[in-house]
Amino acid sequence: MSGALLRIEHLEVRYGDLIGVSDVSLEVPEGSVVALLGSNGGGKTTTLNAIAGLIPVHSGSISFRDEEIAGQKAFAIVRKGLALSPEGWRLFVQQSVENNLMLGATPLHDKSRQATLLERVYEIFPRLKERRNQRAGTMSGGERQMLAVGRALMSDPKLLMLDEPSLGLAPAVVESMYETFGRLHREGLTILLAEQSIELALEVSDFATVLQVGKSVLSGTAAALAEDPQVQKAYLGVD
Amino acid sequence: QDKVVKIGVIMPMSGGTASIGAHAKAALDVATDIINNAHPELGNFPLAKNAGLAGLGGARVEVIIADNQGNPATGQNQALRLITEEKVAAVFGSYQSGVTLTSSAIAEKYGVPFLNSESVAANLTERGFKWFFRTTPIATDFAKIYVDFLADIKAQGAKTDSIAVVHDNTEYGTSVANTISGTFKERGQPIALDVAYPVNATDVQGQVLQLKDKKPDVVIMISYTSDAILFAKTMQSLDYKPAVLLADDAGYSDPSFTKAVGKISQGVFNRSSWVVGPAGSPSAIIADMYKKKSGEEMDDTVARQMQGFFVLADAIDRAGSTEPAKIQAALKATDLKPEQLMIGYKGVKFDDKGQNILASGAIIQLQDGENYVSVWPKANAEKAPVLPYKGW
Amino acid sequence: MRRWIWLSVVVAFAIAYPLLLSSPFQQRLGALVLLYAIAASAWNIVGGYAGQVSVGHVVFFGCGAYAAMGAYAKFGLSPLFGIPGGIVLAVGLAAIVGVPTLRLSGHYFSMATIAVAETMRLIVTNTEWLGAAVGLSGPTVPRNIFDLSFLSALPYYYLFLAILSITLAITWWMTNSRMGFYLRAIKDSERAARSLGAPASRTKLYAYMLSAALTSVAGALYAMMFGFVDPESGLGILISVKILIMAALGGAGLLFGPLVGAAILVPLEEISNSWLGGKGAGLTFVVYGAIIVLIARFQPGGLLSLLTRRSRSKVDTGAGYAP
Amino acid sequence: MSFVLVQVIVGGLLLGAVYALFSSGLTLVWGMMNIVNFAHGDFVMLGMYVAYVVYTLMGGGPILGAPLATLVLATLGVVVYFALIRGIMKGPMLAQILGTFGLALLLRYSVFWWFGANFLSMPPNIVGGTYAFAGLRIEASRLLAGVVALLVTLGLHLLLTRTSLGSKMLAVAEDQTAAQLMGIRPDTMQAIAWAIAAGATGLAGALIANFFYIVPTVGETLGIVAFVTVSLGGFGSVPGALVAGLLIGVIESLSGYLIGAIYKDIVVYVLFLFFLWFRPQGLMGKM
Amino acid sequence: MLLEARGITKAFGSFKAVDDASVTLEQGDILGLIGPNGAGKSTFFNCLTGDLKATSGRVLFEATDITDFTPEQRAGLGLARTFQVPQTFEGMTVLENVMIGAFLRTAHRKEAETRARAVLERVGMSRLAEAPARSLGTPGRKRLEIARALATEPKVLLLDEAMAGLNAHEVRLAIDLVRDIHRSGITLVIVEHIMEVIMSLASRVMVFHQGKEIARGSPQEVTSNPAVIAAYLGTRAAKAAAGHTPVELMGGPDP
Ligand SMILES: Nc1ncnc2c1ncn2[C@@H]1O[C@H](COP(=O)(O)OP(=O)(O)OP(=O)(O)O)[C@@H](O)[C@H]1O
Ligand SMILES: Nc1ncnc2c1ncn2[C@@H]1O[C@H](COP(=O)(O)OP(=O)(O)OP(=O)(O)O)[C@@H](O)[C@H]1O
Ligand SMILES: [Mg+2]
Ligand SMILES: [Mg+2]
Repeated sequence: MSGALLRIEHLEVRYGDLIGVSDVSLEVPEGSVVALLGSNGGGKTTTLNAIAGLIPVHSGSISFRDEEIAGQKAFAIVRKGLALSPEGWRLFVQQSVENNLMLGATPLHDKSRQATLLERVYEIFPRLKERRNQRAGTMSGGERQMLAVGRALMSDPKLLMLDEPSLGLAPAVVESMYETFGRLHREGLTILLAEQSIELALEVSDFATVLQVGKSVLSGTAAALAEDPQVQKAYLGVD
Repeated sequence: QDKVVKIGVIMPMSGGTASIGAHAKAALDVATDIINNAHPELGNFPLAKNAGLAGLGGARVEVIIADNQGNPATGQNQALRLITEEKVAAVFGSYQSGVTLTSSAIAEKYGVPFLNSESVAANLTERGFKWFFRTTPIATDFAKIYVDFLADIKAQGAKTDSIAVVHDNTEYGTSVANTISGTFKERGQPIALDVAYPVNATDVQGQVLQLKDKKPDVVIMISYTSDAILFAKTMQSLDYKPAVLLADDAGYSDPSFTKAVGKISQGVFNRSSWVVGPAGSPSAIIADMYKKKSGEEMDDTVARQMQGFFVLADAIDRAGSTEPAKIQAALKATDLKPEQLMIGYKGVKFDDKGQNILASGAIIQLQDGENYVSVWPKANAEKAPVLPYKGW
Repeated sequence: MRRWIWLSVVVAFAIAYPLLLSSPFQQRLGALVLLYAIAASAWNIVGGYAGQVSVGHVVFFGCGAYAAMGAYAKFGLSPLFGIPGGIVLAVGLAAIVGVPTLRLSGHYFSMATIAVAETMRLIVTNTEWLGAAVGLSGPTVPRNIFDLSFLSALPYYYLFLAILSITLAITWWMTNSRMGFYLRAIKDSERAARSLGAPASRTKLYAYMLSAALTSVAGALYAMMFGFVDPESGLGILISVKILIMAALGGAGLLFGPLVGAAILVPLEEISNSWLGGKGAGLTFVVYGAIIVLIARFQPGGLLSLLTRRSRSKVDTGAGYAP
Repeated sequence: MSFVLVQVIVGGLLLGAVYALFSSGLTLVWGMMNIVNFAHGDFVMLGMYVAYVVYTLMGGGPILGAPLATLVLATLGVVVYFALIRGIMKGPMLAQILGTFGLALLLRYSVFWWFGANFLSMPPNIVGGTYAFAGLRIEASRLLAGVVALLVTLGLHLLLTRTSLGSKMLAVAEDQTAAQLMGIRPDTMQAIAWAIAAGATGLAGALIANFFYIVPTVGETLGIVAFVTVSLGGFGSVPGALVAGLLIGVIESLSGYLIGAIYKDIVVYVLFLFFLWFRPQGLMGKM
Repeated sequence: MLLEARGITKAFGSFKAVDDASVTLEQGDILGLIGPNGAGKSTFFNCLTGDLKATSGRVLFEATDITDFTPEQRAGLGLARTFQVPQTFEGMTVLENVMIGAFLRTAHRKEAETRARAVLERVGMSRLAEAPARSLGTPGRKRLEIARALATEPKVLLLDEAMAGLNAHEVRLAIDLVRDIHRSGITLVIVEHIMEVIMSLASRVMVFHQGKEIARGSPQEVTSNPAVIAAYLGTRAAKAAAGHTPVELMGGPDP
């Protein structure tokens, strides 16, 4: 395993007086796919949002390439090479599909790559190309999901964080999307994934961490976790 | 010698007409200076000779100014404060007729004399008030002046057959316009064109074009400063000059108007009760003092206010007391002669309703750059009226 | 429990105020605070709870003011008898104006209300029968007690206090009823509210009409107290803004927000005017404006939100509803 | 068509262009960035005073005054954003009304305090007098304002629709958090928007000063016109504001001439309400 | 016939999102609606509930033509729905959100609260009753949508991807919940991309593609239809639906 690209230690995040996550530790090795598992309200979204700087970190540390990023502003973190496809998409609903994608390319240093990246997104989601001039707010649920993932890809990140990327997508689209992720992964992209379909998540990842009530309770290789009776019982419904 | 007579003054010190308040403040500073200190140079001018009010053992007059913000409610609140907190002997104000209406109602309820020197709404003296006095001429007086003035210049050969009245839709604009129209109609010369426009207009091109279209001989302008400036500029840009341009005081008397557009309004006639006498006369000396204080030329509005204040102070002096009833009685007994005034009224004498029956006015004309000269009535005219309207 | 203690302190103070500060000017100040609190609370029903920021509420204020003065000036009646007429006028106007404008969203609604108010002001300014620009005055000398023309502000004070209490009671009742729930829901998502059976247009319209009725009462009382109304003081857009500012300053959508706002702004305005106005340098408004700016800057949710935020009950959302 | 009528319409168009000019800043911050600005009229007023001061101190016409007014106001815009608007944005929309209303009073009466309440005016014909051709008369100063209005609107429109800066500004207006996820710094965008909007407003003030009067309360008169223009055109539409401005100018001019000036505002408001009935999103606004 | 839609077309400009779609729903049905993203399912839903005005076509409910009814009128008749993009009342608590639904059948606050609590109990959200709705994640919001809709005591419930974002175990619990709802006499239409849900709940399935119906039948029939597999399912899901084990996607975990 090469050095960890992202390392989180004892992360605690609060929403006002409410606790979002209380103690999360995890590591994302460079070039790996890591799955973040847990039931609803487990703290997956909170963890991803905290990494991206959308919610302030209460305590604990988040280091990206050995640099502490906890407490930095979201826009600064994104510029370092992290991209998030957030829960609820957060699209710019008044703007066109293509504008949304181009906005995703804002952190790029090398603007000449915009066109290439745009083509790549259009290749993964042909539907977006078809609808490039439609207003994002009028897209269907699944189309919005494609747009959110596509937008995150536009910054050509080092670490791609995906919050439930297959939510609302037709099975065939999920299939092709994961195939693409596989390709990008092989090309060296690191992915941190929160996915509701644990079967799918474990299948595509190298490592996984399970969150329960805001705490990371289990980590290990995906293969090992898939066999873990606790995981099987709680999340796969296997008795 | 420590005795002080407080007089409450309610003026618009902020809002769109705040310049009126600022001018009034300077004028009242001059007036209190004249009253409180010996000014032998003013000769027999009432209250000037010795320091303080003789009738009250040389008591000094103190002015307490309150801002009505151009708002009837604020005016009333301030009247109440002046009367109950500041314990003023009398109230003086309040420029806008609406504010005068509400603030004088409080004075009436408390039984404190209220002197008004510039609001022209007719109904102010129709309310059966016992504590309300007004020194200024009102719309019926203006109308008479215009009728006579136009008749005179017609006799001198000017064409005055068709008359247009241009006025804003404020209480001042509409009521004065209505009275003028009524009076001319009575005299058998109905107004040919009535052009009403909303106050503080952003544009008056349409109105000027209407005039240009209908070509009246005489145009009577009833406007506040902002619109007066716009009218002057628009008339120039559309190259419109009526033969006789006659303004009803207000905006056209504002020194801001003459400074801003005096050069392109040469020959405009204006109604005014304020006429500066020859050098050394009280009015000339007072005008000088005022100019030193404020940096502005004295105009009709501020002169009427200052005169009104002198009338009030004179009544208190004669009452020999700050007791409201005594001041009221003294006001009722007022009978000032023209030579006791700084302004061109025929005198000051109140009727039962509190209106000065001797109020009157004259016509002045913008002849030499930015200064008006009196041109009518002949008796005290400095120069002869110049016709037609020259403009720029 | 804390709430009730606070409430009783406020009520006790409100009742005792004219006895504690008994100069005529202070009493009048108290009465004015209550009067503006009535208007701002009425506005709060639609502006705060329903989230429809009306900047033209002065039309309803004007309905009341003109009805009261009109009753006297046109029919020789006591202005008091104008109140029902004013309410009818305001509610009718609200119905006519509300149907088309309440479907507008956000800024468009605000602008439409401004347009309606300005149109009314201009129409009245040009209507001879309504006194045009000169306005209408009330009885100069009270004929009997029903003319509601008093020397002292004390009767006004307690009258306004009673009406404010009624207004707040109605508001409180409304917020706790189905209508209040529906309004809050519509404010968050009209689409979802309708899918759940909330008749959005009708609910908003009722709130608008209720608010209009109460605002017109405030307008009538205002005109009676000052004995005068003209287009500027009865229908000028600045009054709308003032009402709105008070509610926003105290806390819109909170029961006592408008009262707090009025209790701060009215004295601030009158006292700063009394102290600084006579100097004529515009200092009154420099101070007044600066204070508003500071409050907006540091307490954008309104002053009352300071208190409520702290008392919001803490909830533990734990780990969600999953097993 | 009578000759006078042509003059009325031409005058209306020029007036409308001026309306569009001083509304353009408002379209940007209110229409696009979604920040209510009750102090807009007072920004115009400040622009007028800057131009006046420049004129009295250094002489010269709008060649000197207009750029300086633009610069001064743009700076003020940035200051206002950081000192006030940024804090206010945390609260509800009402806080914006509250804050900018307070700001309006503060600005208006600070100027009042400094310059007094007197009406000021630039010397007549400081810009090239009046052109007369074929019986039509057009003031050079108004023509200049009209031309600049067209340029400013066009520039703003291109900025917002064609540049990535515009797209970023809109993104920030829509969702600050999401914009941050794109690596966009919201403060920078907002500050730029305020600088542009206030600058355009200052420019407008400087140009209007050439044919209007100058007084601390002039912003009240102009502010409300800008409000109507922006909403008639549709919040968020720059071309909409231009068209609406021209439309209002012509309507005012025509109705002022044909039915009487006191009714012209009523005509504009009623037409506005009527429009909203059929197009609740304004003339050119998006749904 | 409980609900019937005849020839519904919805066009946005020249683009027809729904193109001449018809459906009939009998009392006791669970109709599954599937199709690719952007096929027009939600748009069709919106035409049924009155959220959108159909360009043409008619909607009948219990033999009454409700085409011109407002959404709130339709809700009153017993037509309830959830939104695919959750439309939570952010400023309210979870309980208050549900009370809005309950208020349809009672005007009394206390009564509405009692009913809302009962519904929350039923969907397993009682513990969250007092939580601010804004603290819920997407799945929580979706469940809240179901609770709100149930509180209106509907006859027909339209669920638009109400189970998106649930993990496998939660999906199973949700399926039980829907069964329970169905047993209580409510007719359902469900849109879902999770095939497991469709396979285990739907009595009939309709497949949309580009605004048109391309297939209908039992879940088994539909999922083995080649056209459906090509347009929507893809090979993997088709195999899964047919009872096959999942195939490897990304080359499997690193050794
Ligand atoms: N905006 C918020 N305000 C208050 N609490 C919140 C907020 N967002 C999340 N929470 C709480 O934080 C905890 C973790 O939620 P989070 O959304 O991170 O979980 P998750 O694992 O992503 O769940 P899901 O599968 O529902 O997306 C939950 O208890 C939730 O109620
Ligand atoms: N207002 C609109 N203008 C233009 N196109 C629209 C509009 N609303 C929806 N569409 C398009 O209509 C199509 C149908 O959308 P709909 O939401 O019904 O799809 P769906 O079948 O529900 O898809 P999903 O499974 O992704 O939710 C989509 O392609 C969408 O982009
Ligand atoms: Mg989540
Ligand atoms: Mg859908």
